[in-house]
Amino acid sequence: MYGLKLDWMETPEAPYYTLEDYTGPEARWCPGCGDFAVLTAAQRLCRDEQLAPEKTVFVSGIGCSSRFPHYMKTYGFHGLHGRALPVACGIRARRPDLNIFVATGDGDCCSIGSAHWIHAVRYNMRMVVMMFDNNVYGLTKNQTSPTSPEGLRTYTHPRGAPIEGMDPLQVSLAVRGVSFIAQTVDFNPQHLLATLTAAYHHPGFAFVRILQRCPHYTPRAFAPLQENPSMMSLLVHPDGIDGGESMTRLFPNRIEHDPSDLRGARVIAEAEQGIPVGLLYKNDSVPRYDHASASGLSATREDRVKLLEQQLDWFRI
Amino acid sequence: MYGLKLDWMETPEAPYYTLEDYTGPEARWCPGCGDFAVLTAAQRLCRDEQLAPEKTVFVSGIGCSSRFPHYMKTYGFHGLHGRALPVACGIRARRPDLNIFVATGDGDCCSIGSAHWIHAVRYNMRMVVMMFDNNVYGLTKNQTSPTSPEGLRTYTHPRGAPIEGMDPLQVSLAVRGVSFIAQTVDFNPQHLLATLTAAYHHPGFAFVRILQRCPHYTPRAFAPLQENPSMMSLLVHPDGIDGGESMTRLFPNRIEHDPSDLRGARVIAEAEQGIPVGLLYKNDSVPRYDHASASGLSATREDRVKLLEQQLDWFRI
Amino acid sequence: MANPLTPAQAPQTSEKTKQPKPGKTARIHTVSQRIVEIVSDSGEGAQTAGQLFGSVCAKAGNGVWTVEIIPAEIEPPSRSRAGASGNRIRFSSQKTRNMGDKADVVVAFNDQVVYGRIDDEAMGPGTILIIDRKWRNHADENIRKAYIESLEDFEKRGYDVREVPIEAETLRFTENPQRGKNMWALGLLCALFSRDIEHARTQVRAKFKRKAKVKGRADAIIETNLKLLDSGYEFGLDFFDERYEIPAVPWKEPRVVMDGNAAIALGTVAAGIEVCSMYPITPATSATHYLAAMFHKAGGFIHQAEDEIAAIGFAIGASYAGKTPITITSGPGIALKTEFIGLAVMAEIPLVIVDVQRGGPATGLPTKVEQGDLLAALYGQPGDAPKVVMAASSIGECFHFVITARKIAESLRMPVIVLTDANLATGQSDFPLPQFDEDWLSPPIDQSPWEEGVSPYAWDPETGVSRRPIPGQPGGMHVLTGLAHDENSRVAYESKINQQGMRMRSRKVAAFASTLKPPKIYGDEEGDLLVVGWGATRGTIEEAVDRLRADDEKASAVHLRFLSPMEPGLKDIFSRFKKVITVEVNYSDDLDDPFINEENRRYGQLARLLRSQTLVDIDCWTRVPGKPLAPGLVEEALRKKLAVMKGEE
Amino acid sequence: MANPLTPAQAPQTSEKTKQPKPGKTARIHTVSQRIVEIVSDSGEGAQTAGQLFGSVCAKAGNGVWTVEIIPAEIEPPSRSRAGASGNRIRFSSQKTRNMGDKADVVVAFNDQVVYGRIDDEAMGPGTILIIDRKWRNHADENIRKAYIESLEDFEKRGYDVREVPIEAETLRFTENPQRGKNMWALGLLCALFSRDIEHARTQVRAKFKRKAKVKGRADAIIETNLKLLDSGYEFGLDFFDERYEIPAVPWKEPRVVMDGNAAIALGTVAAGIEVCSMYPITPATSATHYLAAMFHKAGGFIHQAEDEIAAIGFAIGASYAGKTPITITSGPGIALKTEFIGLAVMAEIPLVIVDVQRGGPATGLPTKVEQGDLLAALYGQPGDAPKVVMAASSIGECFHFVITARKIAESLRMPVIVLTDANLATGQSDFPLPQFDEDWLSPPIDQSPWEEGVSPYAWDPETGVSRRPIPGQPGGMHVLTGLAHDENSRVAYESKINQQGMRMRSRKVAAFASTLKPPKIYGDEEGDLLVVGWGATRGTIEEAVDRLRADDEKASAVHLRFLSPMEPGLKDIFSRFKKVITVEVNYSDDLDDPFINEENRRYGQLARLLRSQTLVDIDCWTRVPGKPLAPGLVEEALRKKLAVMKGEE
Ligand SMILES: Cc1ncc(C[n+]2csc(CCOP(=O)(O)OP(=O)(O)O)c2C)c(N)n1
Ligand SMILES: Cc1ncc(C[n+]2csc(CCOP(=O)(O)OP(=O)(O)O)c2C)c(N)n1
Ligand code: SF4
Ligand code: SF4
Ligand SMILES: [Mg+2]
Ligand SMILES: [Mg+2]
Repeated sequence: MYGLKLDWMETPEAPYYTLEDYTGPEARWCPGCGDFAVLTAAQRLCRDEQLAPEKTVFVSGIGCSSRFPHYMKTYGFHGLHGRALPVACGIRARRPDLNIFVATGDGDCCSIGSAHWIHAVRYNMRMVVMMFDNNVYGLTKNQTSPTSPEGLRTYTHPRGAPIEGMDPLQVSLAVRGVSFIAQTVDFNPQHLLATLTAAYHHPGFAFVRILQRCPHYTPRAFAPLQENPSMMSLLVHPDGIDGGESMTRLFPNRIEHDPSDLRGARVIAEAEQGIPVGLLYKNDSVPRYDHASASGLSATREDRVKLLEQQLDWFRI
Repeated sequence: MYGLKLDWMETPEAPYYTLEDYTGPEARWCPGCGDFAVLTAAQRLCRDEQLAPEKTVFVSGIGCSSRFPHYMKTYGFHGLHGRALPVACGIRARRPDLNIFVATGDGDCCSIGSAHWIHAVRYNMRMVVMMFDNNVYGLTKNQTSPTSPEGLRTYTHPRGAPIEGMDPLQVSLAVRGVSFIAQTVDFNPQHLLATLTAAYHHPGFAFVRILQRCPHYTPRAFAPLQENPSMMSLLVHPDGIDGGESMTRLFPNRIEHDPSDLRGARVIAEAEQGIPVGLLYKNDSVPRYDHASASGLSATREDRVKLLEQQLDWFRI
Repeated sequence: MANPLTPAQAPQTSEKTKQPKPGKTARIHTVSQRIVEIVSDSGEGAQTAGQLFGSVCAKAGNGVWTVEIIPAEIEPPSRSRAGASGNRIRFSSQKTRNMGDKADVVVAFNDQVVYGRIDDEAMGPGTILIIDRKWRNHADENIRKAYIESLEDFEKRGYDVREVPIEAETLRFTENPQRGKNMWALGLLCALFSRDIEHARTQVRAKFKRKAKVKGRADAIIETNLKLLDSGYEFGLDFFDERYEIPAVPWKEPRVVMDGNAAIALGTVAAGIEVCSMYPITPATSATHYLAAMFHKAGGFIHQAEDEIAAIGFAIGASYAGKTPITITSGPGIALKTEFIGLAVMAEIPLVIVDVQRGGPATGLPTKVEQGDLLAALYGQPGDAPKVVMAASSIGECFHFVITARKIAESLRMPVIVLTDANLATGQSDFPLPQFDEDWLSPPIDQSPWEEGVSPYAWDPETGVSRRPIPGQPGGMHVLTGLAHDENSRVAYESKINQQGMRMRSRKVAAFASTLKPPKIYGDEEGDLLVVGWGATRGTIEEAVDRLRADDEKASAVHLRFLSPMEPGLKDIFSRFKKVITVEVNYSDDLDDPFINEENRRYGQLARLLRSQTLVDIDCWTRVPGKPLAPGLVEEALRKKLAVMKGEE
Repeated sequence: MANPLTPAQAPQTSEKTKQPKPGKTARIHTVSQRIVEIVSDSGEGAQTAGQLFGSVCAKAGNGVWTVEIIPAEIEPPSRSRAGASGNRIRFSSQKTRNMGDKADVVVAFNDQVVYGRIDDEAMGPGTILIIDRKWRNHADENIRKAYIESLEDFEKRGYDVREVPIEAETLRFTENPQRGKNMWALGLLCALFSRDIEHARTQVRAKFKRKAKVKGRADAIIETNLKLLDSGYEFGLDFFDERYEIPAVPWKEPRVVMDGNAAIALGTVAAGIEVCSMYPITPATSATHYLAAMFHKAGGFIHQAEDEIAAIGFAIGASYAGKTPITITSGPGIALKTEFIGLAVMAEIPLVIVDVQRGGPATGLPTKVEQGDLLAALYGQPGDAPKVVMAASSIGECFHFVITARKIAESLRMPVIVLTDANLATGQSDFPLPQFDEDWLSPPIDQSPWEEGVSPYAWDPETGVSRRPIPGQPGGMHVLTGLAHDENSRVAYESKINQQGMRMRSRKVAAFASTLKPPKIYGDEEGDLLVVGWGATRGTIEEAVDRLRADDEKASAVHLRFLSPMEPGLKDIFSRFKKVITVEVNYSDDLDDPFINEENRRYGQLARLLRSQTLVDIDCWTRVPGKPLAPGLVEEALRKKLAVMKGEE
């Protein structure tokens, strides 16, 4: 970032990608929508990491946040509501060479998509999942989501959501196979970028919950956090997410947390010490299902023909 | 049990139900299948609690274990694979008077049904869920389930399941709204019955994972536990499940665990001190969605007609 | 989407009518109908103004039909074609049952949204375009230039352009014109169409009373809006040289006006349904929003499930427990419910499923109109899954069909699918005030002992119908199953039992069909051309047929309400016309497309069904414009068909 | 379910043939075909014996067709009707393409399973019933009595009962007769049908070599089983007065024998498919079991997903990334995949979907045969979702259609559904050894730069076909979407774009149809009765037609492989017959059912399609017995139709 990329070190043929190379058509979210910040962060990440646009795929479900791929200039897959993760896993299955990002909403991921979410955590296939949590269904215009706080008035619950919202961090942490869980906020661009960068470098399934402002329907969901940063706790640790000194200063509360400590992560997820911001858990040595799925990639046509003939011979009379 | 039921105290009209009244057609599981033990326990529970058969519903999905309702003489609903819980929730919605039990398998609940499972835990509607975990797909004849241990050879993974099995207890404990999580084994009829009884009395969603023997496909899954009970740890506590002294003696290892301690429950679920058997978590004061869903039950026809006319009037020109 | 807390119609009030100040002397023409559009950027309130204007017209005794103009995004950028948001209101001195053709008047808050309407073929030469002149003096030169160019273009297109100081006038009463222009424009329209301004004031008052209640400063808001309304009105009286009057329809009964989703919500109340289980999806959700705002008053409960599968599963559970529920969704939701619908057929579980159709396939055109789910409703389930499928052709039917569907579902013990669409869902129209009937409500749930010896599927061999035991009924214990089963609901693998179960389930549909009457023919009982339709196109088709008939063409129409089973007598009806054609808003190949011939052509969905059932060579004319068909478009297509017929004769 | 690790066929070995000891002099009849069943309680190995006997017959050069006899439960109680488990083997000196009518010989390990076969109408007067006499001396008096009574009943039914000491003989060689009786019985059958016992020994050796490898005591097990085989064989030579010989078919090419699910697995390998994404479901799963046992050797990967939705989603992801996958399922799985199939149509994603049909609706008859998913395959998706649907009519086609389907899917860029059913899935038959063709394999994934200026949906206006950019291709970047979109895959709400997208997607099917040839007529090109079928009934229908033709009836048959689009020329073919009728294993109302008339009758699924497409008055005869149709049953139904026709003439 900021010129640190040493252009002259690259081979002359390798193109240098600018932000431009990742910028698709003008994004169409409401003014002030937190999705813009995430889009910017993702584009920066791609630029900073110099990801070849043709080797990069953004996969999404349906929702405001799932419009994301349309605003990138990479490959994209804007599929069905709730089903981003199976598609992303399928893309990954035989393509270790691609950079895969998933954009999914709190409804998309934690409601209709929850079976896939749980199982994608289990599979631990390498990809970055950005879960845009605005505590509401945006695209369909204001219905309760699984993360809506109890009492939130929406059009489906005009007298208030009847039960407590679920905690996507805690649920993810409970799934065996979990290898990377982080939380960030759209209104701190530095932390957001640092988090996505850490997720990108994680060798496995990196799940990032982004607390995302929806000025249109849940203007008060995260405003208190923005107004009073002491409601949040920044997780700090040498193995954690390093957003730099300037960013750290924005968080008055800090918790020292070793991201290899799963039990500690579960306690932190309970947010008794404030909404955690940072890396809750990371384990690079969890086995990856994409290793299993790609294991046959080196097989040749000859292998296949041999197998076929051997099998047919077996059935021969 | 054992004659403790004081018949003479009942009003003369009230029938006394015997086991017979809950016993449906001969069960058709493989010889030695753990499902038989659960069936017996459920029938005993009904008898001990004198549940009116017509007020009792067993709901299931599809699987060997989901054949359960057919072998009871109560009402039953043998629906679709993975979808027992939404149906059970729908039954509960407006029927606080019914006793609702759910029979579901590890595939039914934790694979295809996992979205409903997570959300049913959230809803915390009163019912007893018996999750038959035999670590395999039985009815479809030997495929990997989400709880199959890594390396288990099945017909879909003849060279061994590629990833670790998930832990249904840990996942359930991570969902906000969780109110009752217990684990028991089919081969200890007393503990099984005591657990189902505790679950039945729980005012909310009682999730019981039953480690269930499938001699046909996973004969070795729980045999070690049976052969060597010290691999298990009985959870003991005054608020826990009391199976009586004779049962307790069968478990050489015991852990003192207060079922109101959620964090402790999460640690126990990790099974570092042995496979837990008993009550991991219980909280009677979690709000119940079935209270919300049944809130309008007292409304009258007049209320309805009034509403209709008021609304029509509103739209009148 | 209309705010469910602020239904478009206010209750009747009996305030004394204040006489408006007379304006300059204008010629007042009495005309039989007009089509007006009011469009703005999203968030500028043209939708509200349009809804209120529709109500005012209805109140004035006109027949009305409104169509929402909905942008794709929630907050699209301002001054964009795709962002046009608003309402079309057709009102007339007759029953009004479609959106009509070109608009007579378009009120636009900027020039770009006008292009949105042009793209949509909503305007034509002669359309009066009333546009805010503020852009002439806009700070941004590009915008100024664009505006002038647009205006020139509009003139060229033959529109009758009238620049009006909408924002400037609005600024006299409020600082934020975004929230006021619409009321001023409403006043203007009231003047142009000689509407009773006091009706409008009542509407505005009611609307903002509810809205303001939430935000808590009712009076001030109402006051400002009324001032804006009056200002627009007076400006209009002064401004227009020619004004119009549209006489009232001489209605015999009291009427209501609402949109189709509100009608479904009210139908749910009227049907005695206690449980609505849903998952949000456009354009169905607003039905549940309406319901959510009031259902609890009747003791009803809405379950927003984790997905559509759970929504129908929950509904099926409620039904099994004796409470016939409703589940409301749209195409993608129907897709997800496919398996459970099959279970409901197999296990004979009553259930009302409303499919508010939208553009497909897949995510398709979520806010737009299509009649693309007919075949999926009939044939979506693997295996044979006979069920009742009906389609509402008007907003009144949206209300009444929910009631009917619940009764059919319970008496036949099967799921009933009610098809509506985005057009009915968001459009408003008037229909006779429903007169409540005790019979509409479901009987209270039966908990008396089950008759001994009667099996849980004691199929009447003639009709296939059986009564169902409900949990709680002593002696009725049985296990419902989705496996093949005998009368006792015991799993059975025998050939005969499987054949019998299938037969009984199919028989119910046939028995029900025998209670239906042949559909009424619109127009003469015989002739050259019979147009067959289903769903929301009814008014459009009948208007097109009227126009043909006015030219002495021998055209008639017939509209199907039941698609499974179909109303009887169709073959006989068809035989009396030289040509039969369906008009549908779904896809069909055209016969002059490459590779297409009569044998491989993919016909419109109803046409496929009718051809199979009647063997009549039924043609089809279908389009998928993502919007309701205009009667002129249908008329033109039919005229072409007639011309070909004559050429061939 | 056959153990995937132990395919029924062993590799050829060239051991020297040992001459069996000649038995007593029996009359040896040369006959053209025989139908044999071997049934036992579940777990007694009748299925294995049946499979091996089928292989021995195939090896002997007979045409074979086997049908699994599967109980509903995994381990049903012993001596129960519903527990009958085993195999039917029809073998003949001709091509054999259906299960035939009554069995000539039934070998049963107890009397109760015989009743299972009686219920299934598998036996008739004259059937030789070879039954274990052990029950005569059973310790339990009730069983003894039941056995004697059964035997009397069998005699009364006209069976030719032969009691044989199956278990007693088996006990001479093994302590656990449950695991040996089947081999002894196999030997007996080899004697009865003069099979080369050395072939049988080779089969047995190969079978247990594989099986024993797992359990680790190969030789001893093989030895015992061979002894049992020989013992049964010698007993048979001695026991039977009349034996049979069925000459070999004079095949011109080498052949293979396998079941339909193995054929699908091998077709997947042959098609060059790398990814199979599935969720277990009967009767489809065993295809993936076969695949799982060997796919890795070709670098293939099987994903067992969390549910069917995820299975197809994963497949679609893999396809988007350039690896056209296969997903294999049955009815309930198809239901769950409905929405994603719509997406694959909309976004033009190649994909092979195999639907191994079972009894429906809902959970239905999971292990049983039905052709009930045709309409759901065509019309399941809300909105218009044109796709290619084909149905295999033989086990050989199961193999070849997977290869064809992948090619069609990739060239048309759309999902292709291949329908098979439980009959093909578990039955074995022989077909010519496929000769590998380089062309079968998919080309390696293209990662070269995308041609500049070519849009991701550059539809050929004539054919609707376009090439797709695959992630990794520089310059091909685009966003695939399930929303309506233009050539550039940009979301678009315009009427014209929606109409164009629909047209292009439909056009592909029409363009593909133009490459198909009219189906071949079986029998004369014109006549009185034409029987139309699809799927696994082909052999049955053609045999029924043969029988009619043998009686000089003017009957012919035509079998459709493509259901969407349909093969051309049907109307013309139909016009050459007085009556056209479909024969299908799905539900239709009978015309003499109450309330049913020609106009409201619910026809068989193919009949509905054909009537609509051709307007020919196509009748149907369909049944849902949960088992394959016997040719005699079809013959009888057709004879009745012919009689009615003649009566009317
Ligand atoms: C199968 C299906 N069901 C429902 C919908 C309607 N739908 C679209 S987006 C959405 C929820 C969006 O909420 P979320 O995932 O939180 O995303 P956000 O818009 O808040 O970013 C719903 C219910 C759909 N498109 N498909
Ligand atoms: C939609 C659907 N998919 C798949 C199946 C096939 N199926 C039936 S039971 C089952 C899994 C059973 O495993 P589990 O839930 O663990 O129960 P168990 O048999 O082990 O008791 C499957 C995959 C089905 N019936 N329906
Ligand atoms: S509705 Fe909310 S989430 Fe959606 S675009 Fe607007 S602000 Fe963003
Ligand atoms: S397969 Fe396993 S779970 Fe199923 S009935 Fe047999 S032993 Fe029980
Ligand atoms: Mg959201
Ligand atoms: Mg299981």
